[in-house]
Amino acid sequence: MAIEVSSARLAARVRKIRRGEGSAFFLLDVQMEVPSGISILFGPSGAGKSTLLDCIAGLAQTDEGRIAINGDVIFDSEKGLSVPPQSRQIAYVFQSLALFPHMTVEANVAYGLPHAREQTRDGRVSEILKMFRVEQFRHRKPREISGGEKQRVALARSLVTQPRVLLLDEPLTGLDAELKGSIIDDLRAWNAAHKIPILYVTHSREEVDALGERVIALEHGKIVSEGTPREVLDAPRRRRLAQAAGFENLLRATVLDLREPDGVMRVRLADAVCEIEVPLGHAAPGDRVRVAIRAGDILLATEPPRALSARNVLEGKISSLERRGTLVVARVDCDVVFTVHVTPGAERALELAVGKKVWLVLKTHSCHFVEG
Amino acid sequence: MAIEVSSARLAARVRKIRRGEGSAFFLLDVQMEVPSGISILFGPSGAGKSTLLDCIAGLAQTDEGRIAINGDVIFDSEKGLSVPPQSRQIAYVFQSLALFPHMTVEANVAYGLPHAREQTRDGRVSEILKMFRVEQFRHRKPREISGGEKQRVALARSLVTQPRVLLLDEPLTGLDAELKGSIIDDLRAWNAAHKIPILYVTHSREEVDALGERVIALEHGKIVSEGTPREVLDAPRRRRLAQAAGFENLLRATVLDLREPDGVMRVRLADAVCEIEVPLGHAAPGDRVRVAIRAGDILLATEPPRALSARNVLEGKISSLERRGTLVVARVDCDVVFTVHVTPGAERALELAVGKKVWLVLKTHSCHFVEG
Amino acid sequence: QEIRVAAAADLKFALDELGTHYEKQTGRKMDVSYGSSGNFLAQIQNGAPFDVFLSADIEYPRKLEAAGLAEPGTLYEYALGRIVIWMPADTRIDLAQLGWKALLDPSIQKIAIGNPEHAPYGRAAVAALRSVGIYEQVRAKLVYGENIAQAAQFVASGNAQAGILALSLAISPPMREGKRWEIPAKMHPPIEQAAVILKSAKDKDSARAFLTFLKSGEARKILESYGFSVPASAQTQ
Amino acid sequence: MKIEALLLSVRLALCVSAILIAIGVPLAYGLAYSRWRGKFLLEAIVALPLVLPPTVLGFYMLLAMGPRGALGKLWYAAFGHGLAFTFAGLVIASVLYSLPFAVQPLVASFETVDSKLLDASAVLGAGSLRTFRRIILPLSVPGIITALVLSFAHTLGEFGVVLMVGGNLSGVTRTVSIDIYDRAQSLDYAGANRTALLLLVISFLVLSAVYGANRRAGRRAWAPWPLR
Amino acid sequence: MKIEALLLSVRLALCVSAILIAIGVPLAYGLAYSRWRGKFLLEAIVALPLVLPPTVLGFYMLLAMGPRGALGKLWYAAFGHGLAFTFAGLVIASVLYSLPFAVQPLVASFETVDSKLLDASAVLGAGSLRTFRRIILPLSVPGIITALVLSFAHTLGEFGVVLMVGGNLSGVTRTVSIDIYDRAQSLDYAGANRTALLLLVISFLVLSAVYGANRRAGRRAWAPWPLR
Ligand SMILES: Nc1ncnc2c1ncn2[C@@H]1O[C@H](COP(=O)(O)OP(=O)(O)OP(=O)(O)O)[C@@H](O)[C@H]1O
Ligand SMILES: Nc1ncnc2c1ncn2[C@@H]1O[C@H](COP(=O)(O)OP(=O)(O)OP(=O)(O)O)[C@@H](O)[C@H]1O
Ligand SMILES: [Mg+2]
Ligand SMILES: [Mg+2]
Repeated sequence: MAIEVSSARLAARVRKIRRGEGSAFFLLDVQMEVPSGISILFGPSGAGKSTLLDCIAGLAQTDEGRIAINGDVIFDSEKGLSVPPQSRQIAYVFQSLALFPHMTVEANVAYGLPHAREQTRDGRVSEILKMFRVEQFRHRKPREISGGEKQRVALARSLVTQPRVLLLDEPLTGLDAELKGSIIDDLRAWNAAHKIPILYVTHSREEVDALGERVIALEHGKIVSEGTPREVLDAPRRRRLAQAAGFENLLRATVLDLREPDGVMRVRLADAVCEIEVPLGHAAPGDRVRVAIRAGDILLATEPPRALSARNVLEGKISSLERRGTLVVARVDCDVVFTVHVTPGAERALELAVGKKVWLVLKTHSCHFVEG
Repeated sequence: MAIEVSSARLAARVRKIRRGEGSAFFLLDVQMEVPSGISILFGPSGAGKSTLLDCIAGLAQTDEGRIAINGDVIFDSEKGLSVPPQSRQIAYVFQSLALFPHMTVEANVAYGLPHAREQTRDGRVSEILKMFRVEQFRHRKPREISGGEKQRVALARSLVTQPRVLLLDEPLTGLDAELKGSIIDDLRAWNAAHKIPILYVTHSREEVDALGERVIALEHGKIVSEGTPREVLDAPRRRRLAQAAGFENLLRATVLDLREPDGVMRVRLADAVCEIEVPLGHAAPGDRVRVAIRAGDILLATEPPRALSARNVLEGKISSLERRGTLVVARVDCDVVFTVHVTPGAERALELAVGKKVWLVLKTHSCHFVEG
Repeated sequence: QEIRVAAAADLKFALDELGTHYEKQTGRKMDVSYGSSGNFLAQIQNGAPFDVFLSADIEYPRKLEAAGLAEPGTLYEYALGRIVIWMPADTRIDLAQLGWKALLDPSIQKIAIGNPEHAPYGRAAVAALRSVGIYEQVRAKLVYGENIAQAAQFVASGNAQAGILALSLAISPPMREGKRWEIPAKMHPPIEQAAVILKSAKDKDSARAFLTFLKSGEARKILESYGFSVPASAQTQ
Repeated sequence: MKIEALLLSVRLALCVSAILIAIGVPLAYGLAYSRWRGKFLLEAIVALPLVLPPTVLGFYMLLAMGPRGALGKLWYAAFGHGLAFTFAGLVIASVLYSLPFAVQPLVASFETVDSKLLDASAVLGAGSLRTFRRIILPLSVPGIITALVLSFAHTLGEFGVVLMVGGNLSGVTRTVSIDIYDRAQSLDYAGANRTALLLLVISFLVLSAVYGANRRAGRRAWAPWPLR
Repeated sequence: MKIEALLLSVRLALCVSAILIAIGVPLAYGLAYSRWRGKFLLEAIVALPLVLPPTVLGFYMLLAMGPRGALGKLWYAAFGHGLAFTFAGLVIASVLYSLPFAVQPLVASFETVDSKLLDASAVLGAGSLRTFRRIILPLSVPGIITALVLSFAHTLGEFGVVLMVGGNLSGVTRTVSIDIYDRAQSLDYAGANRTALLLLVISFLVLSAVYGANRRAGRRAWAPWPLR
């Protein structure tokens, strides 16, 4: 199967086996196209995200496959071609950073600019150090700065070069909310200015929402889903992914009947009596399935709601209320226990309290049918 | 000033200067008491969190101060006493992990148990490896496992010992949501079972909410606030902290008048006409101050709200609506632009749209008066 | 016109004085390299830039002559080596009285000699021991120096209690204080020391001049005063 | 006789390497980790035996081992016989002579161990000794191999010091390098060649076994190795 | 004359150390990073000069450099004069003899550089040469110092090889170690002591300057250093 090679994109087909001790091994088998812009690589720990980036950068040997940037083939196992990492023009921020311990922050950042004229180089280095707010550490060694500061230096070091592809392996972990926000803004601006494919590994839903135009979901070394953040993360097809993406409600259900004209099917939740409508899926009456619903997608009312388009209304009692930062997490017992998020403002307005009778409103299209 | 030394707690007074290149230096000057249970150490990058932990563990030399665990003094600059790190019985998970590269995962974890009988040791190691879901990698070297796996091994390695104090420096960054959740549960259980002081560094509001009983906020090497998560993070007194804690609305305001009987003061926002009531603070009419309001604390109505206790109601127009994962971020222009979070369910129910006229309801006590 | 002389190490003291006289007499300079005669042989065979070779063992110059590396007819036996039994001054053994029997004294645990495999003085020492019939008795006590100077160091440092050394060393300033007993020349084959001018010599005139000087009565007197006897063949010249 | 000399040399080299590691490791540890500001002086002193010609060093050792030397008196008092011309004397002299070859690579290795790992070990309750045994030593294997190889090979080939304090006693102090030297001196070049060749072949086998094992183990055991 | 010999020795040691670093660094780089499975054989060969007694090695060098030796013929063809008994000959012989002391510590250091840093360098566009110059070399300074010190000091003290291929020609090949040796051989102990002491003092000064500078720089320049 040939990969269509278009311009300003990274096309990769990668197969790699990692052998551990004994018989255990890990197989990465991936085929993808990354257009310019930020693509999020999302997946649980050990899914193979770092391995994939290593293969693309040429740091891990790819067993089989083909990798091309803007139509320029940098790896082809059939032709025995493998451009060495230093010639791939791929910038890569490692999970482990790997700052050069013997060089100052400044020298670390200037490292990728050996050919620039001194003035240009100094200017660009200063600029990027300022952008990542580490200019006051420019004469320090990596050992003399904090963890978050190191992270910013590693980012600066990679972004100052003019790469054709940018690989970022969890670049913002360990930064505080404000710094994260400002660096995200800078990354967006950088992206808008450079228009190159950026593969961005993160586990943070927040970062996905703030940065991602596309999400590639990796699991056990395989791509399990690909698309916009909403498509991938809000409508997951696999249980593991549903958990990883933070679907607070993941309910067992039995299919009752399919209503094909309406594009819905009725399911009964767990062994309870409550029934809800969910979008039509590949299932037959009697099948046991799972339904994933985000806690934030559930509307909570203190009176039976009237004149609403929503068909799924469940009556229940609040069994617990817990403040979590900007959120209030309510558990509502409707035979099945639902987790519902409301804002503190709503909590007060609705005078929510444990034991209070409430109604849950679930829009059909917020209920996701999940395999397995 | 003597520190009261009570049992099952860590009492520390620490002063340390870190000199960088040139004249720049960093001063840590902290006095605190950490009871048993999880205390979150919260603060922006470079605040001195890791330095503080290094001093407590004895890895960085403390210039001046006194540190005691359960009344047992382990450091006292006046008496020239400094118990070496290996005798302090303090477990510490570094930000940089520092797994032993030449040992298997199993040997890394068993390292802290040299005196245990072989069987007990193997049992405990296996148990904790299972707890952190890394038992399948037990015979691998740190180089052969993923970033998140390494993190879990580092946690396991520290928790398997029987420390008197546990120091965790951002132990859960880089883990996916599900793993994070399950490890948080394990940490909570561990905490309940061990009842020792745990100092937990994180930037994640989520982790604070899920784990923290107490929060200590550090800024520029000094403790700026201390208390329950709500006290510290929801009512910050400093601008930097407000940003770090994720207050989306941080508004300039001018004090109009103080209404001491009601415990409130009226302020005018920025140069706009709108006026709101905020809790009384150390200010005089005419002072320029800042007011911090969480986006999730603002209630949004599509009709002028009636019969509400809230005194601050501002009329405005929706200028943008953006879906961010489980949230909808609305910007509402009331002369001053407010950021408001609503749930997707509410967005639908209220039929929010750009240009729609809305009313913002701010409870007085959600408005935080911020210094500087 | 400086001549380079390769000389056996045992000539050190004698040659220093010979050199001064030679330089005063002829106005020519000479530069001496001391070393092991075996090494010099190997070096000369490989092109070492020496003009004259003063060997501790006549075998070596003969080899050079046979190989055509020496000027024919210049081989000159300039001295015979003498050996002595030497003991530190503080020894309680009456060496002068006992002579070679002193070596059998029970307080003597080690006897230092040159390595008989390649050092001519060592060979002579073994021959002497054999000729008085005590070789087998003292054999286990023998320690070998790489050359005779090293054997001297063994005794001088007290690690060996007696040594069979070159007379030239035994009367040299550092060892003059010790007790010595001269082993009669008839107890060992002669230690024939010979000089030769090398084919590769740059300044053969100077080399010849030096050889001539070496044959002079003055030179012979100096050699004798440093513990060498001058062979009959030389005396007749 | 050749075999005897060879065996003696191997025995000597083994003893000396073992002792050098035993002395060199703690010494190098002190040099690498001591915070004493003047330790560079000690480092310089350790390297000093190198700058003296071996025979000269041997000569001074001979003096020290003699009845008027400190070492000799001590030894005589303890064992009732002198130290020179004995195997023990050879060992002591060779140890002193080869000390820098063992200590230098060890110090260099110890110093490159990541200090964060030492911190990690300490907070896990390990004292200096345990940290040293379990962390520093295994991570310094390349340096230890270097130290071992240099001291072993150097002792095999060393002859100046050995000649000086050994006295060339066959079976006791006549090592194979002295044997070769003697042959060369007595113009028995063929014999010298044969013995030298034998020594080279055996050394080559030993060294390549060490390096081969080191490589094979290294690839898997020590992380810092580049492995791509 | 003593000064002449001393200067000659220092000149020789400097030349040899410089050449050894120049040859040893690429050689060690190859040994450390080559993926050739048989490289342990090469490593063993590099260590071999060590196991021969210096005078014997010197003897073989003399043969090679002599008018009938391959090296000697080559040299003669190129320069019109022989190689033995010249300063150049000494340098070549000493380089060969001290090669293991330079290469071994270098290999050990190069091997302990964290491979992740090499990866980082590569993705920043640096080729092998730049990575080597900017990352591997500076992080291997302890090993380079070791290599330099060992080769410098060893060349100062070496006399077997030098004696053999140099022939003890004053001003050309009579180094200070040969001078000391000569004096000791002629029982001029006072002279030997004086010269040895002078050599020791000078070496001590040089070595402690190197180590001192190394320490002072090291504390700040190289991260792996333990600094507490
Ligand atoms: N060895 C050092 N020498 C000089 N300055 C240092 C050193 N280590 C840390 N610093 C400085 O001290 C300050 C506090 O560092 P610290 O590592 O304690 O921060 P932190 O709160 O842990 O930050 P982060 O969240 O980024 O890890 C930082 O500004 C840092 O640059
Ligand atoms: N050198 C190696 N040898 C053997 N197995 C390896 C090696 N490196 C990684 N693995 C395994 O391959 C799998 C994928 O690792 P990878 O580092 O790509 O995961 P990841 O998706 O980046 O995870 P994380 O989010 O935890 O960083 C893991 O199960 C890991 O244990
Ligand atoms: Mg990873
Ligand atoms: Mg930190």
